[in-house]
Amino acid sequence: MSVRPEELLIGTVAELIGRVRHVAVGALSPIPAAAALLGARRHDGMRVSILNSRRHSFFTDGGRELFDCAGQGRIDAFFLSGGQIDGAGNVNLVAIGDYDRPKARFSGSFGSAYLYYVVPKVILFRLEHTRRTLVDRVDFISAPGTSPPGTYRPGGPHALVTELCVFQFDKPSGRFALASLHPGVSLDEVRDRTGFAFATPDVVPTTALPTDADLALMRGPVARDLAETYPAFAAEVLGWRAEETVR
Amino acid sequence: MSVRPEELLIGTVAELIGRVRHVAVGALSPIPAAAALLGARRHDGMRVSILNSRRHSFFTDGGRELFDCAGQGRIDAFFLSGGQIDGAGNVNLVAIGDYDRPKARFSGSFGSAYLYYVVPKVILFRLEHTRRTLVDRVDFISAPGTSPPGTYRPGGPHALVTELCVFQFDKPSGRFALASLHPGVSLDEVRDRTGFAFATPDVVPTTALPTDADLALMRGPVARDLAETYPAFAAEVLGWRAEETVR
Amino acid sequence: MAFPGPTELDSALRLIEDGALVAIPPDYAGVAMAATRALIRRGVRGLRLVCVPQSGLQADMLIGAGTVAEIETAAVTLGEYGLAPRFTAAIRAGTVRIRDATCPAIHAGLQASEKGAPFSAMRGLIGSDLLKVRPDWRVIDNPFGPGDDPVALIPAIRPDVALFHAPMADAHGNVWVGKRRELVTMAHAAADTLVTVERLYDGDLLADETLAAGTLPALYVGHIAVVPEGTWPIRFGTRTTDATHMAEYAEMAATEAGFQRYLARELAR
Amino acid sequence: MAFPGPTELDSALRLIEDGALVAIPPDYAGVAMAATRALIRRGVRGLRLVCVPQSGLQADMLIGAGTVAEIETAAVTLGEYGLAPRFTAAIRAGTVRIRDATCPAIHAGLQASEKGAPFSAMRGLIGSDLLKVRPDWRVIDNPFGPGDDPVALIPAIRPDVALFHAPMADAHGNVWVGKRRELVTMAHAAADTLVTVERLYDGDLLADETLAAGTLPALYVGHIAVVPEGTWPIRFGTRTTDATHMAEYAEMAATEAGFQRYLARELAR
Repeated sequence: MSVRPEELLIGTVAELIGRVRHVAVGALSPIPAAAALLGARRHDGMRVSILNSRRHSFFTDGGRELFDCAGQGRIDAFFLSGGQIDGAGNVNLVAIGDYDRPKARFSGSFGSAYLYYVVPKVILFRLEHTRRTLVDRVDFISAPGTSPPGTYRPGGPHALVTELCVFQFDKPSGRFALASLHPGVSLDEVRDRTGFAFATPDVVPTTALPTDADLALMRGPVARDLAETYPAFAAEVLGWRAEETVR
Repeated sequence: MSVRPEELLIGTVAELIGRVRHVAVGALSPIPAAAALLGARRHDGMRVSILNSRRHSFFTDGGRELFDCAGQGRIDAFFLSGGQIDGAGNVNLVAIGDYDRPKARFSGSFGSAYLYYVVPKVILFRLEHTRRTLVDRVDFISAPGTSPPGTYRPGGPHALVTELCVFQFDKPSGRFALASLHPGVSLDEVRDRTGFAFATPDVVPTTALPTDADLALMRGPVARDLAETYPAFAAEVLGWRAEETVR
Repeated sequence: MAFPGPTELDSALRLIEDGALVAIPPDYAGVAMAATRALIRRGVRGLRLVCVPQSGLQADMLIGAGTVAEIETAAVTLGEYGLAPRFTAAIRAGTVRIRDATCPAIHAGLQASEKGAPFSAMRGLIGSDLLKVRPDWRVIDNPFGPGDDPVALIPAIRPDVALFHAPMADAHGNVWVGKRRELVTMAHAAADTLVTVERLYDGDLLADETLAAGTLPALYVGHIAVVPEGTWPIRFGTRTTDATHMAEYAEMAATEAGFQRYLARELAR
Repeated sequence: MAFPGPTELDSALRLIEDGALVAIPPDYAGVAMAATRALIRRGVRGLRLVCVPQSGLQADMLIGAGTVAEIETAAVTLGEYGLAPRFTAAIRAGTVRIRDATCPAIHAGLQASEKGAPFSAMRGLIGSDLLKVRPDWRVIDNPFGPGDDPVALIPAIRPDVALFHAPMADAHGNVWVGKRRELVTMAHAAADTLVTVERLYDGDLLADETLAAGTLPALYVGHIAVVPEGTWPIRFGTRTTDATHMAEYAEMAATEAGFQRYLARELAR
């Protein structure tokens, strides 16, 4: 089967999530949501919370419950993005330039300054792979990649997924290291378009394509589950058509 | 009309509550509950919360809401009792004698160590007026009558009502002062049966009997309202009979 | 993990091991009395109770039966049936450790745990002897004040298990608790939760917006057992307390021997 | 005081004075957009917004209309319609003070106010630049830890008014919010609350145990106005966001002049 770039990413992110009890996905994240739903199809009993979904949301205690739930250690994986992300895993969701008179202003830190600390596997997902987004040092730290010893920090970055490659976060060094290049992407291109220095294995693997079984899941039950929250994505990317529903 | 002792107390407590926005009443308190309901009949718009009542409870946020509500400044009057109460307004709901090996153990402090601090008018209600209950100094301070300057303390004791008399709490001296003797009670009797020293006015008033209008309210609509939570008290003391309900 | 479906009571109760820190609700919020009798029958030992924020017959029976090592509570009382006899006897004899609290401190400690916070700040308490007997509570100067403004800090309370009774649960493990939100906080704060319910709801409690408002999601619920009238003799919903039974309990439990007769009879039911 | 019954929207909005600290909910929880347009029409000034914990069109419009002096928020965004143009322009121009927060800090600040506590403790935050731009937040060494365990303290947030839209209210002033519990916390934390509702419920919301579970009691509610479709163009319940309108807003509001044309048109409706 031919694989769309989004399908490659969904499969990759599902691998990064792995087998966990509970993965939560924030708003405006169709690929992470699809990856989480794929994970749930592969791993029996895995729970997926998709914010703003009516069918895939288990929360009944208002907006705080996601954060409380994470603070209780009941969320194993979550996704963050960033206007800027640097090689030390610092995330900037606030502004570029001087904070008081920014050159560019983003939406704000959302829950990053908490969830990045308490969720064990935070996967950074930022498709745009440029020196504008992946920088040597973020202008504002919404949430830091690492914390000094003694700081309460059960959580933190696990990986960074872009349109070009996958970085794994290396805890001992506190830096991202290249883990795989997406098919057709060269190491030079990644070096060229990345604003931070990163370690590279001697032989850089190619990001694995999803298996046929995974593709079938994505285009079938996963697309159907996803369509509730992301109907356009499910239809246009995964080819989901509601009338085919049989279940 | 002849007035029962309980009716005298209900009228007295209603006077002490006065016109407030919101009075709350804890469990096992038929006389304070009746007094609060009487107040609501006299003062339009006054709100009464009776714990464990289904009709007179406005809370929907679990057991903490009473305390949160009080902490927000939304409860103006509340009632406390005590295994021991002393002349400085200290309340003991825990134990008599040494805490570690008590001679007597009471139920526990309930919410006193919070509500006594934050509810402006706390009325202590303890019918048993003896040197065993009204002591010079409590053995354990569940909640103190006063706090040092600087301590956050918008609330505190307003009065102490017993089977014999009413004490008003005098804030400047931080002590109870005799306010009135119930009809037929002598000052000597109160002195004799009180374990703490207290100031006495030159002429001690007699606790006012409820007016006929108040008695009619007590025996009519107040008894009916009360019957939901305290059916036996409403029937035996206030003569309420359900079949008379007309409304 | 996926909710395995309702189980037998005795099987569900395996969640509560010897020495467990167990949160239990007040009489008005759904006391799992059938589960309590089953626990005693099983011979559980060394329980540490957290009453949210107080208890009655349940704590008194568990103490009388020798299953309790420690109790944190704002009060234990039989209410209109008098003081809790086995509780007061145990405290006087020193056979059970007491952690005297006040209602909002227990709520605050559970809410800290619910939020994954190390402690909650709480007004009141300053000058109370509770601070003397609770060295685990702290007082700091309010860092937001002008100085000399003492405020108490209550550490997070993280029960091993929350145990209560609720009107209904569905096959997915969601539990409807209505406006009894202390049960939600207990479950959020606890590592795991065991619920007995009156009945099963045929459907998904989260799928109905009206029911969802009063539903504790399955995410927090480890085990559910269907036990109709599971709070007896304590009231529940429109069912009133069994007054005759409570008066009899108060009388029998006034002495150790009387309590043992009561217990033998009740466990044999 | 007794609830005076539902009132006209403009009359209810008197509750919000110039300079008021106003708490508003996120797009998924019932945004009082009709009230927002009426407020702008009235010419309110100097509002200080607390977004619980974020906002979208509502904050962007209020800012664009010049009604806002300050905003505390975890984010302002139009979501799939892009960045919030008037918000970002105002921050870049420095015409609105921003108090950058993170979602759980706003919840924690409101919950402190709800409890009458001076502050809430919160994990996370250590090492975030948010601490640099929020000198009103403090870091202390956890008094319950072994030392060298920094923990952030968030001061209580006490809004003057909480403003939101809900499905229904009854004649007593009780408001059904369902599982949108942030609305309950907002109302508890605020000095007063103004609610627009889709419709009136014929009966007492607290008298029905199922509805009571999702009901904010009248005790906390100062004014209610019946405004069907009061969140338009933002989604509510099963009603979806008006995508055409939102796309148009994003386009027009990209420039100051375009926003003013949009505003003039909408206020004239």
